[in-house]
Amino acid sequence: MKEFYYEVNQEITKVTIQKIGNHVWKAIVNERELTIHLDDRQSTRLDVRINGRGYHCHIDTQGNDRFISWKGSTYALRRVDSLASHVQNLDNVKEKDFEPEIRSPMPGKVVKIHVQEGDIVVAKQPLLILEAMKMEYVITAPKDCIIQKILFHENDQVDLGNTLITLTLKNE
Amino acid sequence: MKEFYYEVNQEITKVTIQKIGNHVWKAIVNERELTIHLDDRQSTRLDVRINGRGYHCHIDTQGNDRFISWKGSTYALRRVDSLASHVQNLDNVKEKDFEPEIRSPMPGKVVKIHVQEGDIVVAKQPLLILEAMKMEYVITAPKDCIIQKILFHENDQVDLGNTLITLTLKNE
Amino acid sequence: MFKKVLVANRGAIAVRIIQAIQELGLTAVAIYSTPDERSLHLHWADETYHIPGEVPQDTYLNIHAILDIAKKSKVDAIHPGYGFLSENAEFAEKVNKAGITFVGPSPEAIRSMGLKTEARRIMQLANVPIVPGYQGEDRSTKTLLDKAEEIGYPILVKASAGGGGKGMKIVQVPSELETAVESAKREALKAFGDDTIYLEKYLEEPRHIEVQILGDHSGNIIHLFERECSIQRRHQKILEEAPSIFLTPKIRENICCAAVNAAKAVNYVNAGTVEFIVDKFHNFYFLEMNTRLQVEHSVTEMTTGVDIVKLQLKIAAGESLPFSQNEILQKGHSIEVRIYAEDPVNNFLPSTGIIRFLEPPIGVNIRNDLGIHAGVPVTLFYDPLLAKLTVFDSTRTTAIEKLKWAIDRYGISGIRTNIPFLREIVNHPEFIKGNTTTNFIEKFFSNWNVPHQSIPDEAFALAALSEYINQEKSEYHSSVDFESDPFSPWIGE
Amino acid sequence: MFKKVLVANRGAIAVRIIQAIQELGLTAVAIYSTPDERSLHLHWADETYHIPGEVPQDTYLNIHAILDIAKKSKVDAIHPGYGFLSENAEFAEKVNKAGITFVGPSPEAIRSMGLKTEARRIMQLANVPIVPGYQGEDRSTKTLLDKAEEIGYPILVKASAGGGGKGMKIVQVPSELETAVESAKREALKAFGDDTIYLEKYLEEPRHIEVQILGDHSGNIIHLFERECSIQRRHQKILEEAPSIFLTPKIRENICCAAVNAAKAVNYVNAGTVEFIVDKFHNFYFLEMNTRLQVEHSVTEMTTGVDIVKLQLKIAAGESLPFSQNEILQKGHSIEVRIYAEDPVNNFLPSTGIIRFLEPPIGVNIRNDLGIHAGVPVTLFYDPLLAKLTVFDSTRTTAIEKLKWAIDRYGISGIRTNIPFLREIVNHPEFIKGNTTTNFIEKFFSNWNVPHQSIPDEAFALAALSEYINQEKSEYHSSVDFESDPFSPWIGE
Repeated sequence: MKEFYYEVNQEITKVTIQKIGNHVWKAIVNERELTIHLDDRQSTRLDVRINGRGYHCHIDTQGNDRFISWKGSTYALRRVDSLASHVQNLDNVKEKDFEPEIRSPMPGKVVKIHVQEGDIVVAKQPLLILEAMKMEYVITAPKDCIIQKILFHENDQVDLGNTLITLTLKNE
Repeated sequence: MKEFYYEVNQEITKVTIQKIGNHVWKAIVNERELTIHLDDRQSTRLDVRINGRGYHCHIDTQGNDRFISWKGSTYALRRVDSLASHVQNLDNVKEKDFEPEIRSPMPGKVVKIHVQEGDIVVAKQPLLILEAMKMEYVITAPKDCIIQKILFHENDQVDLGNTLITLTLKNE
Repeated sequence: MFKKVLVANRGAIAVRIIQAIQELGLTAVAIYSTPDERSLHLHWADETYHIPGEVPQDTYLNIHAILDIAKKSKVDAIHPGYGFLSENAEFAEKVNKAGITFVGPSPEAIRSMGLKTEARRIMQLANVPIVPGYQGEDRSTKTLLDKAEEIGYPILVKASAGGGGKGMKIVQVPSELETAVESAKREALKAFGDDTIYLEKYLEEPRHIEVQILGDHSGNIIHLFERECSIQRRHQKILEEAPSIFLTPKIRENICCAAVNAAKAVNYVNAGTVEFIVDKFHNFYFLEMNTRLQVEHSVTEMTTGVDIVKLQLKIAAGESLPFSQNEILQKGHSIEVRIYAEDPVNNFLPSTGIIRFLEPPIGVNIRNDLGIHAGVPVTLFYDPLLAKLTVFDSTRTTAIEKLKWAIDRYGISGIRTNIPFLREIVNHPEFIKGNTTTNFIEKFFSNWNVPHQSIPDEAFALAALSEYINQEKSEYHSSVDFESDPFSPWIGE
Repeated sequence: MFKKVLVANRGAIAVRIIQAIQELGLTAVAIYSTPDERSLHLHWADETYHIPGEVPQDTYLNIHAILDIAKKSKVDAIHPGYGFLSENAEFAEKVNKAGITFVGPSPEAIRSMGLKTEARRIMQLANVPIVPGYQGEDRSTKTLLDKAEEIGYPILVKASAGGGGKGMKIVQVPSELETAVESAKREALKAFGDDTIYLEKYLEEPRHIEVQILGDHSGNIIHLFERECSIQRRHQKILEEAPSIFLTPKIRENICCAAVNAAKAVNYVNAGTVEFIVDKFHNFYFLEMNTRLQVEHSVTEMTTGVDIVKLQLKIAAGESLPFSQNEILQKGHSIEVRIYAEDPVNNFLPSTGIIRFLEPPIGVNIRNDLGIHAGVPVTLFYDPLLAKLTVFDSTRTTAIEKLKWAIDRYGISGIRTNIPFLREIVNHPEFIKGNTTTNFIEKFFSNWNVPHQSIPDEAFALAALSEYINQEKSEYHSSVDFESDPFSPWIGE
């Protein structure tokens, strides 16, 4: 008997799963009991029967993300360690309404930097322009603030999540 | 360096293959050199670059049969141990022009037996009728011969290759 | 409109009907036999019900079990597809009596057209020409021999309830008649639960041309033009096309008009097909009426733009035909080939196994009707039809170009199929010329063998790469009893 | 006819053109950049040539390298697809000079239509109505501010060489003009190698309606009716349909006639598109002419039955159009949606990764144009368009039904796509009513967030099953360093 937890839209769902035979499992989700026969597993594809009925599914694992393709739709779940740890994470996020750094929302190239370290900028003011797949994306100031550090130069490549600029609130 | 042999239409092709790097092999087929980069392998699917060019292939192994799907077409090869062993096999087959038993050419059901043990039958005479996928298939005598043993009854299920009837040549 | 529809079928046609039901926003209910537990139609259906058993008699022909499921799942309608119970008047009647709509014609129309003898009588009254034959009730060997003599050999022995080539035998000489009758009866009993047979003149060098009919409950009957289905192997259709290049505009008009008259003679409602045999002088004879959807409906859909299955559901729900005859145009050219689980290397015997991979050709104006998926077992219990491949283009020549391209890019493994045979047909000069009579296969492929395929070096290299990796793998893991369980989920790759 | 044709493109359009070349029995030659080593177009081509490099300037825009390959591989013709060099007159000229046929119009037609300013002048002479704007050569900030004031805000800044929304910016107030011009120039330079821009009146609540044109070398020019492409996000088309439900038969005739006149004004040869803006009073204005194939050509192919790409090749080879205008009928309704590698959860930013699996919907009258395959990496170097999904049905209502079905069954993983956004669009009541102006997305989706998806219990259970198996597997193999090499071929499963 094992337990797994998944987060979707900040709600946690618990799944209890138990091996009850050769290639047969029993899972309990939302108080519903599902008997799963695993007929075949080929790469991302799982051929199963759930409560007797056949499905050809795909499961793609990327870090803690799970992409489940079932009956044509792909569902994105996020595996979390337990109910408690996740809720704590969410709380952490909620407490912060100002991030002191701007992270790159995508991989791409810095094509233009409009500001310099020390500049005072107003909310929504364009700070820099990123380019990816031939389209430009403008990164703007989240609030009125002061530019502390700019970590890249024009024409630098950045990855998703790289800190681009650090800031402090103007009224701090 | 390894060597593999494949038979297609009774011709043998030798392949020499050598690992020359991390996920890179060099194969020699028909005096042609192919450098293969293996990018990914998922179940039956192989993503490779052959001499630099990408292909999404499938390889299905069933016993000694190899079904290679490459650029949309599926090719059937048969792996053999070596050039010599196979040629010998072929010779064995050629020597026999009368098989003393009739084997089932498919899995199916015996729906009708027209003959009895001891019967003398002429070439092409219907001996029994097999049924599969709602169609009937008539099994006929290969030559003028005498029925020795009938190994199934009407309504029996048979598998591919099961001996159905043993025979002797009439003039033996 | 209905809320919930049960599909009393399996395979590609069940998948196709489920799509139509779901597009209309309705709930699709599937049934399945035990060997079909992993079949593709279950994957797509909204609700599924198991009918334990293997053979059709216990499952997809099991009227009692199907009606039970229909009542339990509270469906409004049942679509029978083709084959199985689609032309079973008793089933249609029982469905209607249970207060459920049968998606098809009335039981009376099914009955009168389903009995080929009765159908011929009705057509004679409606002045639709028929092929000489014998449909008498005295089916003693002596009488059949006498009647066959009267009609003149060769003779065709056909199942009254039949269709799809099952229970159909050609007899060239009197001595073969009795065996042929016996075999036809057995096949007919298995396939349709009825062993009634009849005799018919076998026309030499004929073409099989059929007309798609649609009728609604307001009495409107229209046609969607013809299909030519002459290319058959052992009376099993292999390749169908629309339009027939053999018909002149005038003959096309006449044959379509005769088909509408035939349908009107039985007040036909829903989709049906009037089949004709056309001789080389353009004389056409009524052959039979199929009171159901047909496998080859896709070529009509591609040339007319009409979705026949969605219309079947709408008509069954009481809607009128949304267009009149003159709004229906036949445009371009469409060809369908049937992918069968038959091994052409092994005399077209059935091939079974688990589909290992499936990558049908994807491209412009290429339609795939699939009854299979990677991982699905193909068993011996049902029809060997796995899938259909249909193409469309503006002319027959360009449609053939496209079909060749598509056949050459049909990736499938795990079982043997007739694809190498289909490739040879569409490349045959007589097919390209349009010399497609019903004895096309006998004439041009009687001693046919699968041609030697030229294998690219890359295929050999890939096979060797695969051996290399597998050997390395087994050496690497030699200390672990890694592959002792062939069904172990982690050695699936 | 040619023997060998080079496709100077990548992605779904390269795959589609390769199919057309191969159907005609010709050899298809592909080129590829370094990040595209594993791309799908290589898989299908007959011959492939590598152009080392990543960014378009070094690869798919590298005229010198492409011409070298064309000569080395001895091709008769080059098909440029759309984007990249498809509207580059210099390229067309150099191709022709090398004795190779450019599959497209003359360099002169490309040049005059490609320069939007010149195009507007020609249209004015041909009495085709145009939108007010400024195309002068004095592009100083002061002049542009003055001209913008004359035309009246809002103003559109557009790249002269542009297309596809690249280098296009809306300016609401004078203070935004300079930044917008600068940004448009940068984008234009990147995308087209030319940073010339111009100004245009921005019409509010307009529709984008375009007419497909085909011309041959004998001077025949016909149209294949219109497409409506109003639904755009940041000037990037998302959903296109044919016919436009907004046009009356009379306006359709007028707009198609204007398009033919526009094409005749430049002696247009091969496939092209005349784009119009249509206001709510059915006034239409010439916007630009695209002298190439367009992404959305599939909806025209489905409603007319014409294979535009095969015809492009035939026309380029000197064949005349095989039909006259009155043989072209617009039948039924077709809708295309574009599948982009954009994450709607993350403000539609580009998503990259390796496609892990791909199972596009297969069904009746559903067309997939795919530029991807399981195993193919999606990089940041090129356009985020991965694939197109096109449906056909007899009416707009039933086509929308089918499109909903198909979008709900689009299986893809490995990267994020705009599929959740497409689903919301086709389910939006204003889309269903046909209120599709070019500000549809701004109006109805300005504060849109991906809706919370209801997840079936089965998906959770399958995820848990997968964890269970993986844990068991790693326990089982704990003694072997089984997964130390993430690229080890035998842990691919």
